[in-house]
Amino acid sequence: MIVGSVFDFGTFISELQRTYPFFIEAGLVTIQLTIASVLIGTVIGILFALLKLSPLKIFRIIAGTYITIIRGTPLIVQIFALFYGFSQIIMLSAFWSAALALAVHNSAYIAEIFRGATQSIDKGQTEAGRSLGMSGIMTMRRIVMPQAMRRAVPPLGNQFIIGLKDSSLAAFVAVDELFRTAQGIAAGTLNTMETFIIVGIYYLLLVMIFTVIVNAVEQRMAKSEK
Amino acid sequence: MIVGSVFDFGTFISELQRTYPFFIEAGLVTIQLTIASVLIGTVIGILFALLKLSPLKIFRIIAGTYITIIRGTPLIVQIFALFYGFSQIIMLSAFWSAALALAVHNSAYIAEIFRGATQSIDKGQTEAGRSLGMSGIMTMRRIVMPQAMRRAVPPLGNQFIIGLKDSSLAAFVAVDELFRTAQGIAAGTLNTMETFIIVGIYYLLLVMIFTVIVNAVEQRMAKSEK
Amino acid sequence: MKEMIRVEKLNKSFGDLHVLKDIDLTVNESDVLCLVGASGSGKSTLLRCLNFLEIRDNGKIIFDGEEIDPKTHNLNQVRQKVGMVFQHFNLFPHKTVLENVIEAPLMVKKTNKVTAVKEGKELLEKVGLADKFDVYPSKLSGGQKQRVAIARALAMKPDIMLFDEPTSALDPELVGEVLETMKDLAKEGMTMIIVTHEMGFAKEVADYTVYMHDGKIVERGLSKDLFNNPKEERTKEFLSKVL
Amino acid sequence: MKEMIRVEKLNKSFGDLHVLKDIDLTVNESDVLCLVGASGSGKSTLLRCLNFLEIRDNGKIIFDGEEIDPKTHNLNQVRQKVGMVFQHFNLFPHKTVLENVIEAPLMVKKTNKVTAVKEGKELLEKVGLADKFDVYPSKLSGGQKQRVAIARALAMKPDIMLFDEPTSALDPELVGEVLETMKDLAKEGMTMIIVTHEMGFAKEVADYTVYMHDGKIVERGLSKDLFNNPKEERTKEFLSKVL
Amino acid sequence: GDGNDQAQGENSSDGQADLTLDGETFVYALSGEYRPFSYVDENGELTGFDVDIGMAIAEELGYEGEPYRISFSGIIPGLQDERYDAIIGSMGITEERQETVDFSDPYYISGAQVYVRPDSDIASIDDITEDTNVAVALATTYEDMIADYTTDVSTYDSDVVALQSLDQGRHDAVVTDRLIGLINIEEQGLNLEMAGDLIDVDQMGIAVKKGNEDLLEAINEALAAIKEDGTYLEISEKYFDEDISQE
Ligand SMILES: Nc1ncnc2c1ncn2[C@@H]1O[C@H](COP(=O)(O)OP(=O)(O)OP(=O)(O)O)[C@@H](O)[C@H]1O
Ligand SMILES: Nc1ncnc2c1ncn2[C@@H]1O[C@H](COP(=O)(O)OP(=O)(O)OP(=O)(O)O)[C@@H](O)[C@H]1O
Ligand SMILES: [Mg+2]
Ligand SMILES: [Mg+2]
Repeated sequence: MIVGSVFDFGTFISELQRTYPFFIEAGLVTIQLTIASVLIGTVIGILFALLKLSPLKIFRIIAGTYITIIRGTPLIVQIFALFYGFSQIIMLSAFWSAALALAVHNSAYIAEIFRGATQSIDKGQTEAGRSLGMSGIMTMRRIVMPQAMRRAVPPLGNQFIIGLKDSSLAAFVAVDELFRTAQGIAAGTLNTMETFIIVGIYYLLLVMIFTVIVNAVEQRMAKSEK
Repeated sequence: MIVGSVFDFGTFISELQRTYPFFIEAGLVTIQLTIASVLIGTVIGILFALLKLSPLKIFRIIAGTYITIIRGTPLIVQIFALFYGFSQIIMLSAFWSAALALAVHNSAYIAEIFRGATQSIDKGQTEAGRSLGMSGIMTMRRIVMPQAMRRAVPPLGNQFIIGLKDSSLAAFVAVDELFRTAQGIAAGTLNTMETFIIVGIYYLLLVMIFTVIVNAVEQRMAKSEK
Repeated sequence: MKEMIRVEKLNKSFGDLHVLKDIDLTVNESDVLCLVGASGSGKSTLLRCLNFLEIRDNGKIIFDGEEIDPKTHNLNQVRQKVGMVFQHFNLFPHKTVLENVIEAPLMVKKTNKVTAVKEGKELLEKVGLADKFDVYPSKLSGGQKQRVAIARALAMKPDIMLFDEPTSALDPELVGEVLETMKDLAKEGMTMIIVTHEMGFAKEVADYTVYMHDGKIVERGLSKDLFNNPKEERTKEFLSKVL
Repeated sequence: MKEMIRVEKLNKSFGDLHVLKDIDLTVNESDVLCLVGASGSGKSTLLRCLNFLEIRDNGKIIFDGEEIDPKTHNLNQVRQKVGMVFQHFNLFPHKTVLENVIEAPLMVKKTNKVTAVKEGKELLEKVGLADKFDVYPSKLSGGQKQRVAIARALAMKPDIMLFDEPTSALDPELVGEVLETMKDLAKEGMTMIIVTHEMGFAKEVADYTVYMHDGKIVERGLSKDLFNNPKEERTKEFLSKVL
Repeated sequence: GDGNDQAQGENSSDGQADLTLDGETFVYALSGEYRPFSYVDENGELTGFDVDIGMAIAEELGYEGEPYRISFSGIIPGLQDERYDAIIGSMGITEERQETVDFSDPYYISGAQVYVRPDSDIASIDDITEDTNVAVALATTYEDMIADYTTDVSTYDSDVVALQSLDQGRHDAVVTDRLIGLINIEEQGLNLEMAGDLIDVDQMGIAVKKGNEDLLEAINEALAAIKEDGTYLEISEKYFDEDISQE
């Protein structure tokens, strides 16, 4: 008799019913983790985008190196390295360690989103600002940035969805989010396939919900864009 | 005193020297895994791209569903579900289970690359082919596809780099690639930070090497493009 | 005078937009017919219906005496007999000039390669591009591209050639060479339907000219009559703007 | 007759490309000066050097009697006195028409909001856009956009206005309204330097016209003299092409 | 001697069914992240008590021994999938697990132990309350055990990390295997100590796929044989300076 890892539809249904309270709880952790990491990642990302756009070469080199390193190494390596690294600097819970690691990861991609959005704003906008006597920083803050922010919204929404999926790797540093919960259930019941398919469904649901939200935000912005 | 997870530069250097034979071996596994998964992913991806472009609605729905599911769930879930799922159909080694899971993951993105590339070919090309009496399939095969393939090269190169980083998750299903080797060394020596930074360097190196190769291929194609 | 193509009560809509309205048209062998009319009047759509790039809603298309029904006829075979030249050339950029020309004979007609190459070269020589066989389209001027496109269509030995504004994407100094090529074709007795804004050319080369407006054929006649003595008020108005 | 701006031996290169060569130029208060010349002759670059959007390589720019050195002067203050109008308007798309106009007074001059709004509205009324205060630029026609851009520049109460082909991005039917606005400005005594291809306007409105060729000033004179009796061969040639 | 000959006889050419999946090697799974039971040494070799026991048993069975490193959370599913013959991965024998795998006789005995920092108020398991944050390794028996005391549980992939995190102040206590705790505290110089006695006795068994009685029987015989001929004691003393087959 083969037990456990053959996919069995009956088991799938009964497990779906039995496990949903655990997954709902874990789903909330996943959502919190995603929101925290994308928000913090946005703050760090904007910082590095500004460095990358800075007239000072040394700043550009620093930002470029940071972005290259983060985008050139796997997320799981970053999570493990930072999880053990952060604890040296500041005592954080597993949740916040993972959130920060994910935030760092997101920040490199978000930095590129903002840099791209900023550079996509027509040079004439800067020239118009400067020709009115506005300083470089004022032009950036009042003229270029507000336009760049709007342009960054669609790719940021996409990054949010990516961040949601990436948060599954926090499972490996003891954050009880969706995937870790699935691992625990799978190891306990041996309904491996069923459990991973169930957790996949939860992720898919979350991705779809957030896709709808992201699209709604985009459409609203597109409307308010005069 | 905290031992182990504090970053120590001396340890870092000595570990770098001591562990390189293990990492070189593991790096080869990572490369094999990446190449295998991207190649297989390309084959599956082209198949689904063709389904998505098919005039038959049922094919488009199948392909759309596949792509949505794969792109809407985390890679790690796919790896776990398929690691324990494939074994029901055919017992594959850990390497090939992981390679197939990664291939499936890549395939959804590659399908979108090919679909996008194909749809970016001017409709006039199809009309010219049809107006010469070529059948729809012949036009696709002789006129549209060859052009789409060229256009797909840059995003495919990018997907290769992503696949390289993603292959790190095969560590969790018993493939002795770079990250798993790092995990083993970290657990054995407790030089956690140092080990993960070292493995990060290896990934970064591989990413850079492949980026150079990908760029060279692109430039060569751009040149041969008449 | 053999009838080449006849259209009866042809109608075509895109969604709610009724683009062609009860079109009747006959073209005899060796006729050169120009289609003129304002933008959006349906000229391209009519042309595209004739080689079934668009499928008519209703009405008849009778080709060489046989009514073509898209449901029962193999349209690929019909299209072999109807050459088409597009405004934007639509050359295959990944193939050389010669490869562009021999592609369809090789693939569709299964002509053997030696024959296809020989005939392809002859055609390219005829349109004045003997020195460009192995060049890729991106290296050609617009006028050269369009001449390759004409050679490519001729390579299938069509019974009739359709031209949709073949010169309107060209720089003015390159228009002449393409019109010249078309004139030669006309002289050789090729049956041609040409959508064009080149009224001078229409007047000179076309046996008949058809004026379309808003999806209908307003007036049809010998070119010299239509241009010099338009009967309809609308035609007069149109001609007064474009001449 | 007070001197407003004087340029002495101004040179500017982009890399190896020597774009402005020893330019000497004086513009007095209330002068209207048109800059004409072929594309690439350096007209825009000269204009942009005058408000330091480009920094000259060497030579002097003397503004209101004071030589401006980009190293020691606060260029932001200099630019407040030099209004600029661009070919492509460069309105701020995320701000309403009125917000576009009051942005710089509020932010740069720290004018209080009530005053800025009042003055902004007056300016917009002056350029004929009294009904567009709260509209976003994307809702305006090109001519309206350019008039907003003029009002925006005027809001800083500049001593001199620079126009870089202000009408060449406009549909022909919209050119007139912008030229009219500029004419009004000229009548009010605004000092203006205008790069334009509208020779009729230059002839009519400009006190002086400068013809540039290949980075040099070839000829400068009263507009009526330059247009009617050009002295230099090059100028004649240019005028024969464009008039 | 005796068992060895018999096993070799069985898997040679006399037509009897092979005990192992491929008939040549005895593949046994372990996490490789559970020092000193299984870990990667400085030469990159997988080593540890479990590894050596597995090798000794393989030899008794007359097969080539081959350890298979896989994350502990996926170790039972992998057995189910027949990726290896057995688990020799310091797996405690529990009723829950017995529903999914079959266990051999215990091959060593340890027990759950509470570890705390020296300044802690926790003196034994009874001091653990709802407010106590306890760290354990994922999919271990400790996870369930501690659930009766607190729901504020943090789980790690390995005990080593749990102990490190405790030392760093992330948690209030760690529940782990007593042997593991002691060895890690010493090797890493962690400032931690035991709180109270063994909470329970853990019997570690070798797991085989449910229903694989032939292999189970052979493993039990082999285990008895290596205990008898001193191989077991040698391995035990190599890692622990004592015999860990008894409580
Ligand atoms: N595929 C299509 N879908 C929807 N509408 C179409 C399509 N093709 C053409 N139309 C519409 O049909 C009408 C006639 O178009 P058609 O291209 O035949 O005009 P035309 O006479 O060729 O004009 P032009 O001189 O601009 O080429 C136009 O209103 C056009 O927008
Ligand atoms: N930022 C720049 N970098 C490099 N070259 C430039 C730059 N700006 C202008 N140039 C070059 O300087 C030369 C003069 O340009 P400029 O724009 O001043 O000419 P112009 O007289 O305004 O022409 P147009 O009538 O086309 O606007 C041109 O060759 C142009 O390509
Ligand atoms: Mg048309
Ligand atoms: Mg210019």
